[in-house]
Amino acid sequence: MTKQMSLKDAIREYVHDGDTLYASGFTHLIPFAAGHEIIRQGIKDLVLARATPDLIYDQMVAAGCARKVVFSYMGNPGVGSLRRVRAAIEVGTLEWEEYSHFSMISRLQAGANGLPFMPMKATGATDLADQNPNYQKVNDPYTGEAVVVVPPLKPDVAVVHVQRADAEGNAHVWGILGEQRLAAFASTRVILTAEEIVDQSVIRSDPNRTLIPGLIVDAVCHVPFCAHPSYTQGYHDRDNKFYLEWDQISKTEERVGEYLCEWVYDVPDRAAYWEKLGPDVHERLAAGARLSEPVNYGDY
Amino acid sequence: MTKQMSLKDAIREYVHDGDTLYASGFTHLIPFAAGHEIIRQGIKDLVLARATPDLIYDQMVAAGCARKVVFSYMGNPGVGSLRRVRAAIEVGTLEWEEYSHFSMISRLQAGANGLPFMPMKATGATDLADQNPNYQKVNDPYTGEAVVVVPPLKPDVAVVHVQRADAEGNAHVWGILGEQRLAAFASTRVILTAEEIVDQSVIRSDPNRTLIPGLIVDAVCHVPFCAHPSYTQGYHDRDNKFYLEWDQISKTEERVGEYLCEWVYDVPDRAAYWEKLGPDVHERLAAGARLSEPVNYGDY
Amino acid sequence: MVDELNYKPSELMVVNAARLLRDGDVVFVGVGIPNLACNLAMRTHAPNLQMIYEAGVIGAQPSRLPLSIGDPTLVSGALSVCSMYDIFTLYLQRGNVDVGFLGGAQIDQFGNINATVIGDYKNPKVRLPGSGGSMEIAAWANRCYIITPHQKRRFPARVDFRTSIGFLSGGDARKETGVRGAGPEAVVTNLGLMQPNQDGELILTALHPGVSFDQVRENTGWDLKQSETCIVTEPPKQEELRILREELDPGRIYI
Amino acid sequence: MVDELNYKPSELMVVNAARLLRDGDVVFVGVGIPNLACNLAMRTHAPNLQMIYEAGVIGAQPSRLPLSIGDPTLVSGALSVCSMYDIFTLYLQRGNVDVGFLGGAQIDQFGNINATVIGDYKNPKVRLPGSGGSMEIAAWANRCYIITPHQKRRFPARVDFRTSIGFLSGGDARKETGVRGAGPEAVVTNLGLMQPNQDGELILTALHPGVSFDQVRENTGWDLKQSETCIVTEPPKQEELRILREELDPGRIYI
Repeated sequence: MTKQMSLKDAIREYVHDGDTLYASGFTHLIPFAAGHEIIRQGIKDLVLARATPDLIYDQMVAAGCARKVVFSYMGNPGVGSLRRVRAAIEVGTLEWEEYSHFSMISRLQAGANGLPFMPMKATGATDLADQNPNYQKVNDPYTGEAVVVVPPLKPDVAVVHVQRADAEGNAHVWGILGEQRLAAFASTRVILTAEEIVDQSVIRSDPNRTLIPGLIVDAVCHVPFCAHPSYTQGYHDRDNKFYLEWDQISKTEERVGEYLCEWVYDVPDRAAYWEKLGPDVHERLAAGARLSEPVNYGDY
Repeated sequence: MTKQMSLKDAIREYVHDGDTLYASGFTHLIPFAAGHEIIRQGIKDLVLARATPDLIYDQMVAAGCARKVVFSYMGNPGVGSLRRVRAAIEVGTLEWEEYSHFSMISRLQAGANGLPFMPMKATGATDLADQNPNYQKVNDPYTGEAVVVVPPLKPDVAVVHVQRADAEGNAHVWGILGEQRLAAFASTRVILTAEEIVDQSVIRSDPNRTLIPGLIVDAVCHVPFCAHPSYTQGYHDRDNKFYLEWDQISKTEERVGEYLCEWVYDVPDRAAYWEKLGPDVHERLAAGARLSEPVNYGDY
Repeated sequence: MVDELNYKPSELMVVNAARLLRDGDVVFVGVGIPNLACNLAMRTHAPNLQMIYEAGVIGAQPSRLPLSIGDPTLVSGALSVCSMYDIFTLYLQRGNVDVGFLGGAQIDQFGNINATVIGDYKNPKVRLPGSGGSMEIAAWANRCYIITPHQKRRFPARVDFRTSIGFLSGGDARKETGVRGAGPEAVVTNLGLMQPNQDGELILTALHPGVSFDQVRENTGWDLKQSETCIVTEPPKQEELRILREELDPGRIYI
Repeated sequence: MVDELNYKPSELMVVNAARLLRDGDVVFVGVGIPNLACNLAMRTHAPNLQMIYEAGVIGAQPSRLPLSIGDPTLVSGALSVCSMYDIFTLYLQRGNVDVGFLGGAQIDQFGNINATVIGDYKNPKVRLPGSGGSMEIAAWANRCYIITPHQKRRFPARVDFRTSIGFLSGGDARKETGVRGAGPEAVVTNLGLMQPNQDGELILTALHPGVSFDQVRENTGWDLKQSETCIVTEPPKQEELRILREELDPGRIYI
């Protein structure tokens, strides 16, 4: 049963004002096209959860989509500060809830696995736990020691970008996996964006590569180059140049406003955005070929 | 740094009397050759842990290698009873420690992940927990409810069969994954048996397929057909006929003794065992070809 | 041509189990009879049924009938394969499974199942295989079905050991444990169907054609009640039997 | 030819950090200076060093210097890639990591690090990026190294916020928390090396050539002590500088 639809329709149907959203991807596969569509549709009061808010949430916060961020590392990776989120926190216009990477991902693990909480080994660093009441302790029945736990995170909706999927949402993912799979299983609704929509026979040729099954997916959207300026392993490179440029753009609200007008509001969809980037960028970000050796599943 | 050695040397060096052993594989990839080598070397007093003891532990128990079994389903899959383990339990000559599948695997998950314990959702079935003090409860700090937990399982040694590995122990695994990866990470020592030893470039062509990294592996043994009568996806089929035959053989100690003489003690290694099975069996178990579609990692 | 009046008890059970499945159900399934029931449902009224195997396989397209739950034919051409921990957590514990199938040596008046031991646990008279995944399936699948021949020794008033949960001692006992699933919805036997009443007690809700209530009572270990709305099941249809015999189990391994 | 008397502070830090690494170490590493130190060690005295990236990459063979920790060049040709939960559990929490690298806006007298906030947490004066993985790396790697320029504002007596653990307030305080790793083993700066004494207090254990103890004291926010066995580090060797400049960072991005 096909679940294919446009990204515009998927966002309209599955992302609502006030939702907790997890747009997943650790550096890799960040679904910028979905973020831009959410900005265009003027969705408000979102709780934006991501281990690394990255530029996608910096832009969504600047555009006024967010009520709160939930994160574990608020930086522009390899560059420096995430200026719009940081400014909003410093002036007090944005709520925030903060974790370490591992406790953030443990919350997703608990959410995806259906567990009441996840325990963690002691880290000895208690200042953050003192500020965030979601950190709790239970008594280890085997040793008598106190063990830190975090509660499940179950976002209302996840957006997950993948390399290839069939029309039912069975998806092959490779490269850096981050929290792709956990975000999908933890969330109530799942929007899948895919670089390629392939025949189901391609998926079935390598079932161990299917990290996200169609049965948990609500919408499948064909969105090539969805991840730019992040990247999709094997399809296009990370636009490091833009990550450096954003550090300049994001210094003032004015320049961010101009950026959003030119690259989000005045652009109908990702195809137009990619076209607008132009052939030089396309060429600079081309991925080249480096294929995996096939494996034999056997004909039984 | 190569870790390649013969299976005989690996068992001699890394499996000791009294060890807790986890010979992993859920129906698939069960390392029978390692079990047979342990029997030949007369190793004693082992604690044999496996979700499904399967024929491999039935044979090892019959050969006198075991002091105790730790399991969650003690059957001959698809056939019926696991007669030697069952008989030893019924007459009281074998200790046992029992779990459900999920609590057994949760113990491995805790062991592999370095966690003090793993919580589980309530099952309402308490008779087994009443018999096994490893089931404990903690108080959920978020709801106030009691949550069942199990402690980590950290075997002394794991034997894990894989399809292909390099000489350092970086291994590609596909097909049914069972508890392969958890058993390796949970254990102090890891013996890897591989259907094929390949050049490291094959492993590096598809890093997402590497479920076990060489850095946790102690010995790499090239043992084609290691898993018979279990199977190796893409290399040979499961010998269902033998699983049915074992149901007959295992009815009496005498017939088991004859089997062990002919197929274990009088056979020097797996190559000789496979040879002895003969061309008809080889042909019956041939896998045929059904290759995965490659993926592009990109040349960055 | 298939003779629809001439069917075996196993065929009768498969057909009636298949009819209980709904289109779109996600089913956690083992080999044998439940597997046949799912495949029959998919080929008749439930084309969108999705099967998940305990071994970690989703959307299998087996080209032969597997002997074991971990057969390689389940993997080649499947939609997805994952680890054992993943299948129990991401699918079952998370609440992504609609239907589970259960079996065991004993099923009692309240649908509790014993697959562990006859006699005392520490000094077993007959040691059975144990829980496997049934402890979790019984608790976490939205609903469960049990398919088993109707024999008095299989249906005692109380099981020797509760491997997996039905309705415990009845009433709200199951609900009070906090388990997520709704519990056994039906027991399909060669004589008819038993289903829980409001108190969680299994009562007779359907007889197969030609079977009398007394016949069922004689083969049940408790004082079996009959539903006021007890029906007679529709006999297996020609098309159902044809699919079963010609497509699903031509070698007659399970039927 | 490389002029070994003429090196930059960044090169000095990389070379001295590399020398602390041991052959066979499994290192949890980020991009930038730590990455260069590992690669330099691999090309000199530690050919069997193994690098793990927080992004889930083991045994990377990057063909270019990555800007971010999640660059695609780290993946193509790597030995293994796994999820974020896996890298933090199977590797770090399980105890498979020998060395972690740490950084932050403030490092105090006992090696505690602040990467979270300057000022009050609820009303931040300067909001920093936060922990990322450093809370766990500091606690679970067998030993840790910190590489940072030597400036008074970076080395206060107490940090405003303890993002990750050093030796807390010293003595047995770290041990009593039950964390598995041994804590910071050295802070490598452009002036010298500080290492914890038995009480967990960072003291000066090495000066780089041409640097005086007073110069270091002036750039440290607490009353810095000097080890009785304080040495002068060997200047970067020609071969070390050549590898750094010609092989590892020819574009001079980090050095």
